[in-house]
Amino acid sequence: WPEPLIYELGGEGRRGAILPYESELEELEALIGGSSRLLPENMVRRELLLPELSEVEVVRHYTRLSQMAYGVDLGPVPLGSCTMKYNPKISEEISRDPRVRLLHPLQDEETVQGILEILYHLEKWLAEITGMERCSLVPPAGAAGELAGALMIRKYHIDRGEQRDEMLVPDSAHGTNPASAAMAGFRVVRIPTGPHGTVDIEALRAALSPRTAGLMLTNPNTLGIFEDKILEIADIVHEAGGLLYYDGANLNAIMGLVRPGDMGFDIVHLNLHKTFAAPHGGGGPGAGPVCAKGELVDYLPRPLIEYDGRKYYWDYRCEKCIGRIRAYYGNIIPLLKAYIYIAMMSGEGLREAAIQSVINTNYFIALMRGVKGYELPYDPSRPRKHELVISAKPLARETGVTAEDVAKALLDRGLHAPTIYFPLIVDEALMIEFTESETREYIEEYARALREIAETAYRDPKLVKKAPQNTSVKRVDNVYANRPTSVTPTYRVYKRRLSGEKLVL
Amino acid sequence: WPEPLIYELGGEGRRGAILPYESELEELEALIGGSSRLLPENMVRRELLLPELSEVEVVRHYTRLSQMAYGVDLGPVPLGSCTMKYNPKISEEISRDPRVRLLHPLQDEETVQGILEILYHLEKWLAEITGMERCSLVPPAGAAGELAGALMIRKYHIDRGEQRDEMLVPDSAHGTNPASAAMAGFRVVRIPTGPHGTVDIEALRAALSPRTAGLMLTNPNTLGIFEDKILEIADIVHEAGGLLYYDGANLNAIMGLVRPGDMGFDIVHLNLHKTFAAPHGGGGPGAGPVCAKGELVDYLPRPLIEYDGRKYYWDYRCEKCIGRIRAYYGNIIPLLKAYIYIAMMSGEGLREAAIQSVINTNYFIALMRGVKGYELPYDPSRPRKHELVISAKPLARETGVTAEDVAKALLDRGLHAPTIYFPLIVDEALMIEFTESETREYIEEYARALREIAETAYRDPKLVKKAPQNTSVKRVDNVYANRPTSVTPTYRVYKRRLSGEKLVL
Amino acid sequence: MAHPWIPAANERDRRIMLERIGVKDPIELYSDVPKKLMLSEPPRVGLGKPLSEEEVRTHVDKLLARNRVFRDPPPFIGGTVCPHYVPAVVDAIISRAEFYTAYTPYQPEINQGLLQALFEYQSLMADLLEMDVVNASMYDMSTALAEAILMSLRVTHKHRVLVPASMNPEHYEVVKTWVSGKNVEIVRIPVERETGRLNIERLEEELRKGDVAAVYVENPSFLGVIEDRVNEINEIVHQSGALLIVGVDVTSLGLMRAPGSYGADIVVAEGQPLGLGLNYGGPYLGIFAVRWDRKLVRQMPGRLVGMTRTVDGERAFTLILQTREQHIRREKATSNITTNEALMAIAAVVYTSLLGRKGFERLSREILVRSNYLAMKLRSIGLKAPVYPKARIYKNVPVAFPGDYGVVHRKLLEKGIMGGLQLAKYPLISDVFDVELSRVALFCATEVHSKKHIDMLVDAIHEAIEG
Amino acid sequence: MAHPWIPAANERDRRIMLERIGVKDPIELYSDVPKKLMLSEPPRVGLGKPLSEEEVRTHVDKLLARNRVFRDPPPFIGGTVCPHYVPAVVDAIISRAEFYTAYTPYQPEINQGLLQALFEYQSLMADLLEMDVVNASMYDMSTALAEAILMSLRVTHKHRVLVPASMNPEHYEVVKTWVSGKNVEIVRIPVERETGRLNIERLEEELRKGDVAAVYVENPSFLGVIEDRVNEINEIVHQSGALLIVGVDVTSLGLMRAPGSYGADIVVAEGQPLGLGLNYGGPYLGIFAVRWDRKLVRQMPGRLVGMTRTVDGERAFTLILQTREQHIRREKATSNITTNEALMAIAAVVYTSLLGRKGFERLSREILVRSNYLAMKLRSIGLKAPVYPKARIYKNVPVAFPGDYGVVHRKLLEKGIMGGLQLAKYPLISDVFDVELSRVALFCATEVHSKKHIDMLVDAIHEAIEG
Repeated sequence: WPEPLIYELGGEGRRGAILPYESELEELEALIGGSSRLLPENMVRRELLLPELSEVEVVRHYTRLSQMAYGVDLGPVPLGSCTMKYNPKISEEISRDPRVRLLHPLQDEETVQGILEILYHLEKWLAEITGMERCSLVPPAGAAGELAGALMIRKYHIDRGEQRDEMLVPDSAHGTNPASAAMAGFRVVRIPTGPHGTVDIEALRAALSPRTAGLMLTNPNTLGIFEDKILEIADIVHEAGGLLYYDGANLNAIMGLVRPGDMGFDIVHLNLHKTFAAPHGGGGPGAGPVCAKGELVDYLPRPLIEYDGRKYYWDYRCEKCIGRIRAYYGNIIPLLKAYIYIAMMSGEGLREAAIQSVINTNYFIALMRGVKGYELPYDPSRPRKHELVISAKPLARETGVTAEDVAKALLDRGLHAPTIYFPLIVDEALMIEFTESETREYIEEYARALREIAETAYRDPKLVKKAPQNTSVKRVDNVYANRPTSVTPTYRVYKRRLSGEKLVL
Repeated sequence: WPEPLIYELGGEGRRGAILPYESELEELEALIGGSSRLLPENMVRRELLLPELSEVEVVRHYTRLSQMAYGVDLGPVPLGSCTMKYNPKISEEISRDPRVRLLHPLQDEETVQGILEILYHLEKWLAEITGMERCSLVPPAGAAGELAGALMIRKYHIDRGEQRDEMLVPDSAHGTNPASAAMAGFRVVRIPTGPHGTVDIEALRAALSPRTAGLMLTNPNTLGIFEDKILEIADIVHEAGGLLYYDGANLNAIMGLVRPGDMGFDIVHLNLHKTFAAPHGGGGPGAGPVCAKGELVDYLPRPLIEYDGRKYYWDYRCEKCIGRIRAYYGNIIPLLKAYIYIAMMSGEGLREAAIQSVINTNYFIALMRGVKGYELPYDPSRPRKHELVISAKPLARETGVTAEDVAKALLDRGLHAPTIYFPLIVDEALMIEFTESETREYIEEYARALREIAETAYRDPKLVKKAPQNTSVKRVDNVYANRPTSVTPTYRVYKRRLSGEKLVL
Repeated sequence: MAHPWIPAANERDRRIMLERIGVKDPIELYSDVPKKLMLSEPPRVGLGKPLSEEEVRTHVDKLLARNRVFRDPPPFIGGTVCPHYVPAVVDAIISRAEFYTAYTPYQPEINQGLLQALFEYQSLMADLLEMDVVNASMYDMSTALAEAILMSLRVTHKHRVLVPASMNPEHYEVVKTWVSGKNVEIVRIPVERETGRLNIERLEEELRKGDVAAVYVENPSFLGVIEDRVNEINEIVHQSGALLIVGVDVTSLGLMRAPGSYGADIVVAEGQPLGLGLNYGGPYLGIFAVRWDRKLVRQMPGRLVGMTRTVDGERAFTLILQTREQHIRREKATSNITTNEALMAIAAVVYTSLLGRKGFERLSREILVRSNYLAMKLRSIGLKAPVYPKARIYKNVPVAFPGDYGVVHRKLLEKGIMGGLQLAKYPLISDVFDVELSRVALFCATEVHSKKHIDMLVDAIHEAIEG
Repeated sequence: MAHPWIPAANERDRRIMLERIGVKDPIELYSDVPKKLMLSEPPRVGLGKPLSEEEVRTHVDKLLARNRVFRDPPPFIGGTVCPHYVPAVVDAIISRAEFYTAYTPYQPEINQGLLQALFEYQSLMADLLEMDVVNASMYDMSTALAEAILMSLRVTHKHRVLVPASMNPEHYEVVKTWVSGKNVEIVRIPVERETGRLNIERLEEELRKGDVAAVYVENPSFLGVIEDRVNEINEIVHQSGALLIVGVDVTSLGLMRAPGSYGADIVVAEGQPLGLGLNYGGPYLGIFAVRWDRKLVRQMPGRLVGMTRTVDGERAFTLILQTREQHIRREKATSNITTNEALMAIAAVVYTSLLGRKGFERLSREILVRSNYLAMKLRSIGLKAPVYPKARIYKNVPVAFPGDYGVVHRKLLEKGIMGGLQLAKYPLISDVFDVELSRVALFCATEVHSKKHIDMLVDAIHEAIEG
């Protein structure tokens, strides 16, 4: 049953909520001598176009919409680079506590010692896991942590009187890396991937110059391959006067086993909504703490959480720091969930999770060996870590069935599609990350499905191209969605078009 | 996607929960000198057949099963006599409070004054709404309240030295009435319904005798008709030495407007999970307080909640009381939800809800007037109250399409079926109760659907008989389900049959 | 008007609807109600005016602040209901709106999920108990037992029921009430003073008197005593033609033999330990099982979900054997129960699935060891724990104090410890101990009582006694 | 091994999987990691050992007991974030597992529900703001504003941005940080000492200097002042060729003109009041809207959901204009944002749907009246409230005290009242008042502050000052 838009529900005069003390309003208005003069005449609103629904109707509408969404609690979401692991229910339960929810960010610190203590320990743990000295918990998402990191690098060089405006980024990197570097004012220099799926060291050497500010890297990289020359890379970059930035998106494969700090990284950001089991929320909120060591600690965004032996407090002192990256202290709820996760896992648990995520990846690779239509680019014999990227290039070449078609065909079998067409360096890429949360049976089913889809493609490619057929809606028309004459970002635009306006973007 | 049974999931060696202090066990075993001698040898279990799943798998399984269930939050459930109104989310939120959830029933009373105060006021309110003096909150469901009421009547007569072993029950009554009376040791005497859909007073008079213990009645009755001769009925029964018992199932139509106590009833039970918006839970838990006035107060099951001006406490004193109807104090969580509901509605709100439920019923009747295939038995011009019963007898006679077929065809349109084949006095009965929670649009849609189903039936009855086609499963085979050779109440029985045993019930 | 929970209570909808109905004022729809019955104003209920959500939050918050929660350590109050671990997943699942806002699944086609969950509940309980048939829930153990006894009367047409004197006195009172409309005598069988087990000689004696519909035994008992002569009991009870009703602590079944293995005809249990929480007494869950026997199943109370198939032959679930129930059989029904504890049954099946085989074994072991550790510690400070010197105990420890336990209890409370159950509450059972009831308390230790908690309790008791 | 969250971490699964992979020890899968990088033991994080659920519950419970919640009365801390009513329905919906455990809906075919909810969020915000395009969320208002300013630089290729001196100092700092990689000057425009409104003469002066990418105005301002010269501002800003960025308090829009009606090119707002709760600072929600203008929309940061159709012509929803985003455009992207605040956007749309037209109007009126009542009461005890004598205020009241407000604040705290925001925290804005900053505090009164709460506050302040 298709669900109407909220605008198509309800009816004039209905209400879904009563405000707390409505019955007092008349009395208060009388006490202040009427409310009409409180608003300047020319600021009075004439029309408000909002739907009118009862509570019952609102609950049903959004409950039904929720049933038309898909998350980890319904089944696996093996999107490469996204680390969609299970979100423990205990974290949801605890983080609903009014003693967190009802705290105002600007309450006196003596009244929030409990949450501050949690944040204090969380910072210590994240520093320990990454091999860094300090972390700022403020960035509300990985990209914000990256921006903070890039700005730290920028300011570090400026403070040293150096003009370094080039940021090196491998061609396999997440799009956020170049985007963040650009937002921080850097020119982005792309470093190619070598034949083994790792950074091409010669190309890296060639790119280095006195203008090099640093290198942004994720390790294991987006191919799921560990940059085995990382120590050499760190040396080269440091020698050239650059800094090393670690994108924490892929930490899940190595947490508890290897530390970015030990590899030579100066700055690290983490995605607590990936690696540390805070839920992704259909897109957010996340939490993207940024950590640093050595001189870079001074550059971390403020405030930092401190303890003076008696009480916990926010330290706003900022001599070299880049300033503030978001108001207040970041996304507290995901931070609390990460605290709970680490407390329940402890060091051994994190290590166990990492190892299982790697076993899951390599088990899948073993099952896919020799399946016609797919290939594992870059050194297929080398173990992958948290994820892998297979290419449907042979399939596309031989049957015309593309990675996108394969993705839609997976949906048809009730399986979530992998990340597709990323990283850009692999043609017809299918980027798959099971995480440690998935069962052996599921990995087997996924491999079987991919094999069967390929078999069907070789037999009858059109059949595959028609997918999905079993999903709640058929394949969505992306061209129509983005065409300047039909692009519809809000109902307001839709209504304006309906009323005859020609709206072209 | 059909969902496997829990037994078909998981795998050997998996676990979905860690108990609180597992790491201590070895130490404790050592301290008590080993645990092997703690259990008598012949009591040691040899085999435990439980599935083994991770937390992730359990969450997904039951989340998916929940999506295959249907409740008021997805859409209306207009089951007659069930009063499936909206369950406010605020009640769910508040009743999750650990200061309720973590209370042991046998904690010292001084440590539970908060919840006792809530229960104290709830009792007062329920007494006021019903026009009774006192209520026992203990019965965990309406039927338990009924049993308590029937036992009270029984004991009352015995204490007076009278031998009264006959309980009068109208033929339109809920099945629980005769069942409860029988459990309390009464012989049930059926009173027929007169031509206006109310108790046949002459038949009632004829049934009364020195053996009459009482009359169990619901008003408005299951036809949705108010027993307008109720005062006369009460007089007659009382004069004959009987008592009047009020089944609260249908209170929704009159709460805040008319009180059973004023009608002459001596005992009342309520269904808080119907009338007072506690959720039905897919079958339970409910709460079925039983209230009484006059001499009957002494017979209420114990304990009662009391206040001595300083503290709240449970009063277990029992001189004439029937004893205890359930361990502890009943189902506290639904009781708390009823408290919240009444506090938020107050007297005016209850009245408003009652009136709207009656408007909804009569609006539907107005829409159904003249629709071919259905008729409104018993005085169609008379207003109905919380519910109505229409008969599909003309349809069945003329097309062969029965009330059950109509019900399944409604499911096919995404509409929940009404209660069917009840009350027994109406052929091809469709018993519909919208409650005040439903919208005008929905009532119109329901009427339209019934009309269209009838139209289809007159055109092509087979089409209707094939329904449902759009539900998650097709029509269920009830004969197979109940056949002695195939009836399967547990997986254990299924496995035993699989292994070759001939299990016949 | 315009209430969030009453969509059509607004001017426009009202007008349209009343016009169609053909009345001006909705009160006309009450014209058949005798005038004198109509209240002139709304009843004075609630708190003086309708509260908004925020107001009711603040109001209830203030009230609940007057409750005192014992969390660290949890209460040591023993008996049928003890504090147990509630996995967060259980609440997450039973908070799914599709489950908790559903009605009894009379329409199987749109409620397969609910039906399957209940079928799985029945099935897992059946495997735990080694019984073939489990119903979809009773209110709690007390009423499940009452129904079991009523059922035994229907099946055997006899009039005496034997129960252990040591049973939960609240359950005993409930049973007495429920059978009070029937011609039946409930006879309490004493327990052995040395072992706390049922006195088998006295049992046989009562059986010899005849007319026994059922014998009820508990294992472990309300007082925590493990009954090991189950084979003997099975034999003598069935020789007499009575039914054997076993009340079991489900948490023990990870290590202890299931009642199905020693001849139980009916099993009842309290489902509260299976992830339901304490809830100040409810909702709980009455587990009710019977042997695979036509007569027993047909006389069983309560709803049953069965596995069947659709007209297309696909697996499906539906309510079965409904002809036993009151909405069809009316006064001939096996029980009046309709609303049951379905949501709690779902909680129990989620809990049991989470633990699984290994977790359930572990649960039993944790409780066995912790309660025996508690007993040992209490003995080490000179108390009689358990009161029955040769008893083997599980979960509960009945303890004899040198003086009035009430005094000790209050001292514990001052230290933030909720101590044992003061058995003085229940004069009925003064005959199961040689010591005065005021000196006896029932303590429990479960998987939520850490060593630290237990040591803390025993130290505090020691201090209270010495001090 | 056998961890609830790691299904295959058990002997059997491990064995099967490792055999197939062809390794004995899973550590072999790390053979490409330089030996010296491998930690010899797990990091020392957490609490000494893995905690069970029950242990972590008890542990966190103890910690949270050290927080102090102000509920009755709620905090009076003013500014961008104030306490507001959170309907229970909002939490019920965003606790739906399908929503909160979903990823960004890149696969529209299986996530129509999530996409439609986000489209509805965009649409309701568009109607509230009278702007045509709203994105699917930014982190919060501070970063939304920073992105708006970065966007204005991209669109205009100019280098100066004018902001009100009275803006939230935390937002100002965030903006400074975010633009620090760009060649841009942020100029603070003073406010009038009589009215608290933007000093238009100074604004014109700065505009005349040229190279202005954007002018940012707030309405009502951080300090609660209603800006009524919006038409003049619209005119002079656009005459200069700069973009007009408006920061708005969404709660005011039930009564106050929408920024789309006075020429805003970009609107930013804090979504926190829309049912999100306080959360000690986050998660919140950055609302971000632009006019229907190709250049603006193409340069807009963040994700957009659009209404479209399936290949069969049915209505459907999907992510649109993704070519602006970093996963496609990389360093040319309009922003680096990927993870946003989708779940908070759903909270906001549920909240706004619940209130609806009438409720939203009511919300604005409640806040307008209550904050003006608070101001009146404060004046009645001799305080300057608001500091700007001719200001018209909404929600926030900047108040000047005769002495150091900090002293008053501590006295309020002793009485269980969380008073106003001590502006002494923010030396930056000492230039917006004539009085010393230490004497000024910002109070708010919203729909959750009852008359009793406000009276209680004012009485307590009175006592603190007098006493």
